[in-house]
Amino acid sequence: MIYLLTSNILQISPEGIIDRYPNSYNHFVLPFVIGISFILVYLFIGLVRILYHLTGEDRIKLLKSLFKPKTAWKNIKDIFCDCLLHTKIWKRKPLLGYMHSAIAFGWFLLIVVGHIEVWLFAPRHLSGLTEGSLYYPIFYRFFIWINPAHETLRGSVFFFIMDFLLLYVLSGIGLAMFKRVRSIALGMRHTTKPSLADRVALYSLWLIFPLRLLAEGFTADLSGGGFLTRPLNWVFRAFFGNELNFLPTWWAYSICLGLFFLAMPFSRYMHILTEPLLILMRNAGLKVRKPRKGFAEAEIYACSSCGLCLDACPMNVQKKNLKYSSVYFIRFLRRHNKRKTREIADKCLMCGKCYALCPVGVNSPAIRRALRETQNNNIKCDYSYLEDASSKSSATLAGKAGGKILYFAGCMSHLTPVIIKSVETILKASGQDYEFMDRNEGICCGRPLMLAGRTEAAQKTIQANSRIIRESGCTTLLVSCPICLKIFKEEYSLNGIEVIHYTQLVDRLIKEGKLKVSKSSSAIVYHDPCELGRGCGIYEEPRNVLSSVAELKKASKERDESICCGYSMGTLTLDEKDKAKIAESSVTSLMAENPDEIVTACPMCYRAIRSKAEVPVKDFAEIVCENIEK
Amino acid sequence: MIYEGKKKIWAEYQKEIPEDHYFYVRSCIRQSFFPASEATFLDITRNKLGKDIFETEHHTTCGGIAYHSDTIPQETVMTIIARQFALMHKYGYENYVCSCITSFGLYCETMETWREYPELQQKIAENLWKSCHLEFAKPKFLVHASDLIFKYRMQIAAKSKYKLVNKNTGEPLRVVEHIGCHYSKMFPSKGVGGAEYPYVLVGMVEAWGGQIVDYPERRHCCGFGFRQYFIKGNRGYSLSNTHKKFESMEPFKPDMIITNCPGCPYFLDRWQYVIAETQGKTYGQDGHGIPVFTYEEVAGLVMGYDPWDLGLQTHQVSVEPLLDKIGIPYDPAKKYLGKNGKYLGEPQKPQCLK
Amino acid sequence: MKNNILVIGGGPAGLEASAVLSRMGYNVILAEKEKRLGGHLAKWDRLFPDQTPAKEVLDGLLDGIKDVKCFTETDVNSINLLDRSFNAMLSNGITILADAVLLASGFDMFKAEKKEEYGYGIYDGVMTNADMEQVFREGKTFSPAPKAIGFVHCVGSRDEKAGNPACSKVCCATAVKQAIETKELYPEANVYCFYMDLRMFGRHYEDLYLRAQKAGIRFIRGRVSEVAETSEGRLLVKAEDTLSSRPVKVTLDRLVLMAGMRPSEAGHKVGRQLNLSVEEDGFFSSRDGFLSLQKSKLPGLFYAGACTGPKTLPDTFHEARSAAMEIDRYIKENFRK
Amino acid sequence: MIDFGFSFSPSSRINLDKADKEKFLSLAALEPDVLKCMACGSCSASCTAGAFEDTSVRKAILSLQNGLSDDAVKLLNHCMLCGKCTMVCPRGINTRHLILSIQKIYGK
Repeated sequence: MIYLLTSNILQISPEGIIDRYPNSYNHFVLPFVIGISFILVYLFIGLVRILYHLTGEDRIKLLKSLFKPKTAWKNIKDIFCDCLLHTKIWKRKPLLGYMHSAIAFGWFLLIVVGHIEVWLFAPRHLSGLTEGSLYYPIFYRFFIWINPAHETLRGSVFFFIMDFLLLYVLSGIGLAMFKRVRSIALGMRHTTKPSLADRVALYSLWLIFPLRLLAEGFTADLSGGGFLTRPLNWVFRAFFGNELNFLPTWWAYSICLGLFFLAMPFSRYMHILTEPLLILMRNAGLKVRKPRKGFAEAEIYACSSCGLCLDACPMNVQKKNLKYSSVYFIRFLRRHNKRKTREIADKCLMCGKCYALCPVGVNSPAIRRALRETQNNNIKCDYSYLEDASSKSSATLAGKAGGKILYFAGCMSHLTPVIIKSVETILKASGQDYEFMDRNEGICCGRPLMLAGRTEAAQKTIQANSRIIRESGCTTLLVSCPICLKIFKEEYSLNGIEVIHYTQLVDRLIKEGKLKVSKSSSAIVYHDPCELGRGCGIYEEPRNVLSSVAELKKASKERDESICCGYSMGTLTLDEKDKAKIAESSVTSLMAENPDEIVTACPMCYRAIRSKAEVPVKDFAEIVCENIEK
Repeated sequence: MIYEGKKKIWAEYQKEIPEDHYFYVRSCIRQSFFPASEATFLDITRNKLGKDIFETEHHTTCGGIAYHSDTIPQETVMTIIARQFALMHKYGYENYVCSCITSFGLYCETMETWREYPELQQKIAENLWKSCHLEFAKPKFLVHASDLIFKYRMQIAAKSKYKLVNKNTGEPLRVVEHIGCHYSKMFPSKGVGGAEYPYVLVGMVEAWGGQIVDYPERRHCCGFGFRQYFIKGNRGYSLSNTHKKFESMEPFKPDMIITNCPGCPYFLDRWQYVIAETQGKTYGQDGHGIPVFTYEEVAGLVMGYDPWDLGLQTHQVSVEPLLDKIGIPYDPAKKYLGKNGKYLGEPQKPQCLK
Repeated sequence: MKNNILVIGGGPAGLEASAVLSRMGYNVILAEKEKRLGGHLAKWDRLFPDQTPAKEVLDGLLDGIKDVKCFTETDVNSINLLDRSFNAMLSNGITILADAVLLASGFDMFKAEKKEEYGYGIYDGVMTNADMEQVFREGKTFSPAPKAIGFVHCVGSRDEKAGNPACSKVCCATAVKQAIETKELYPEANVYCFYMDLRMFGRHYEDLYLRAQKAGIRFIRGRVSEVAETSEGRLLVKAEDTLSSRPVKVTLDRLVLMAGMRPSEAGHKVGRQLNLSVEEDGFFSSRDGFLSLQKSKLPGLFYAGACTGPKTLPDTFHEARSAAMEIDRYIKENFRK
Repeated sequence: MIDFGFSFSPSSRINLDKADKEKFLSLAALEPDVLKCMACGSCSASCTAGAFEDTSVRKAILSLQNGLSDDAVKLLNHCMLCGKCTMVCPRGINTRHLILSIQKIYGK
């Protein structure tokens, strides 16, 4: 070591900062350089692949979005909030949010501030690869020697900042280690089982920062250090004397970094690098078209495998169903396991809770649907009869609904006549003029076909219904089934005809004073149907109305965390027993505050919850009807 | 197949058939379909067995074809039948034997109807008197001609020259029996052996040395069905019926078919030709068909009648291979000569059916 | 003095009633025409719905009649009502003066050969439910293993032409049970049940039905119309699949006819001597259909079991026990004042 | 061949001997529910597509058991997968997935 200090190649910089090595190189940087090179090449190839698999239209969309100021700003904001600060996790589970942001944001700042430090104190080393700009800023503390006599306040500030950031990251790592042992403390009942690559990357990641602390501690007397590294240096000195053999710790630090980068593409940590891309693509308005290529690939690699979806998934009320969770779905997709991905895709209820709660925003329901599409879209069927049916309906309705509300009950509402009857009563009581589109026979909205991946077939029913609706001359399409609502809003082009759910209509009628309701003393709880809440974002309107007709209690999980009733049309293979279990857990959540009645606003939820609840279950319209002031 | 089980059933369906003194009525269509059958019946019963079988040229159709084709009402057909019975009574007979199964079924149906509705019988008697001035009467015994041959089967066997046996192997011939639907399906007790396993033809075949073949579609109609055949557009149904029967009997490799109805032998015989010429399928050996006979023809054959005197040349399916099998001599040169020895002319050879 | 009670019929009803009566302290005399006690139960292998071995039930019954005088292979030659008691002469020469008589003459199985079109006694492969039970009981197997087996419900039941328009109540469950057992023995075989209506009314019966369905037994809603023999000696069975509204045919190796319940001939013989009235279906008529089910029009003569119509075994046991109670009440009211 | 102006009428009889058992077993392995149908007809009665065209899960299952797979596929050809039949089935048969599987296994 002394040799190094006294070697004749020492140079003195203006501030007394001296490069300790010729060419600023030491062999220990190799593992890191290999790792970082590998990941950069991998990233480049991956990016090209994803862009290649996008449709031309999507590529242009993406490109344009990058230059649209509004989207660009949103991109920056989202990347900052989601990738670095993890605000989504913060909101739900603060401790878990802190852990993630400590590691991500802390590390990000370490890199940024480290580069700034180099830029300020040794700018030469950022000028090109030959100057070691790939690794120099990472191992800055190794390569420099600072004459203590020349230490400046500016340098000390950086020493402090860097040590503080390191502490920040270390606190995150500490939490992460604790989480491995006791996940529930951080608010997670289930965590994912890590794969081999995950473990390698995970342990490397855990080691990187303690090793950095050690390494920088060893060199703190030469390179300077802050409140962490300098005392550490004194401690080492007290134990080992002057002969500090610090090279092995730098090797270890570099190896861990290298290992981490090498394992990264095969591990969950790929999400760190993919998530920004996902944000760009999502903000550009791209949709999943194929289950494994293009946008979906970005989604798949953006999954952090954090396992928050395990607790979110309503199926997981039974442990045996854990394997159907999104995180495993995506893992199997990454591994191209067709059999398992198909099985999982078919099982899913498509309730969307995993998507709603996903910190990265991986739209796995969309990927599942895309996968189902590959299986089911090409089934040959004959929907030619729909044209006839649609022209017949059009003929009977034509003009009649001019300027009025057109009520579409949908297939399922016909199994719950109480909904239809109550909706009609409300419409009449509030003096609304309306026509009933499917009183006798109707065409399915197409959402169940869509959910089953039969997109083309769905288009046929969409066309047929669109024609009836458009030709009826109505101004508003009223639906009582959230499943219908979702597809009417998303897939139909109805020339400006407003599509509303009856909860929205009732809310509006009350606000406009057209419908007067009185408040009963009954305590009720509202179940958010998946397609209405998470699907269409309608949470407030039903609550506004319900709190004016009864005392509204809370469920233990509600709004976007509401538990699916289990009878969603989304699932293709879930069996009756599993459905019943899910319905039970949904009811348990609803009964948290012991309400007198349960209210929901979906024909299927109504039937499902009714079959399991011990208190009366009412439809939204039904309870409104009961409380109309006469 | 448990033979004893069938015997038990046969024992339950015994029909009283008087030995002698019958009033005989012919079938409308048999004389043209199988011209020698009725003549053979009369020859065997009268001349060979010495029975009293009376026949009058004054009897008419029973009206069955028109009735089953929905062209005349039941009251009309009953009056026609009452006239037939009146003729029997007029000539001093009380046993009535008819050659036709349709007639037999209709007579049974009419008698049952009269029994159930005496006022209807009264009305028919009045009709009869008004239209023909004949006295209403009912036969004491009503039998079908095949019942009589069944009754005389042992006497015929005693006088037989040939047996229904393959002379080369000594094995009994495998015979499919086909009973006309109206023989016992409507009134099982009116048929010998009932409806499920009628014994009337089985008894003859057994008595004459043959072996009966039971095949799955043995109960099935030949396909005549009146309306099904008379209207060309419906004829496919008739053909399909026969086809189904042949497909079902084929694996049993029958040597011949014996029938007791006017329509059945005709359709079983002629449709084999149509099936062969449209489908290229034949059911007998070496591209031949399965020969189809009336019970009188079979009785005639075993008693040593000349095949051409029995009218076998009018069959569509050639009978020569079977005659060879039994060992009945025939003169091919005389096949197309009429009774008077004059050449009748030869039909065109089918393309497929040998 | 112990009162004499004559029980006619040693089937489940007679045995159970005798056991209860003898426990009550009566002197019970039981007459059974067959060589062995147990009636049809003794000829059965396993019972629906849970496949309890019939032998277990029978042994339980026989355990209860240790103090009963049993005469097997014994007919009631004559019986008449004296002043208050019945005088019965048995075929073994014994004369009995009984204060009460329990008629538990049960049922005869419908003679399947009467349904000529099914070919029982004509075709080798056609058998009845009782034959099938015997096969099971003796542990015999069909060889070669059948490829297809059919069960015909309602043979001689719900059939006016066969003289019985009524339902025999137990055949559906028996058919489904035997179908399951057959499928278990010959898993490769196609098993068909031809039914008109499935009357799975009892507890656990529906489970039995579902079990059969899951085992792959095919239920065809239609009555078999005719059976014929193919050239290989198999059975060609025809029916209508009424759910498809189309005729159906299938070749089977075995056809099991679910022969229904007919009134017992031996029971009728006793009934005629006492002038007991029978209803249109041929079974004895109770004094009324609700409160006096076990009573006949004669004081002192009681009914139990299938002599008053088709019954399941549990029904029969209920009747036997309630008949014993009725008899006890009758004796106490009339003989012990 | 001679044209007589008439020909065979097709038989309407179902021949169970000719039903494709293997294929049905493979369906039953995938969809054990197919064996549970008790032909109550609720599915057909509530069918949305059935209001317009002959559509019936009950009849389709029966047709498959009878070896008439073309009929079965035809009977499901107009299905919109709306799920009403699943909702009303008393035996809890997952009719929607069953329909998809039948269409995949037996469809052309």
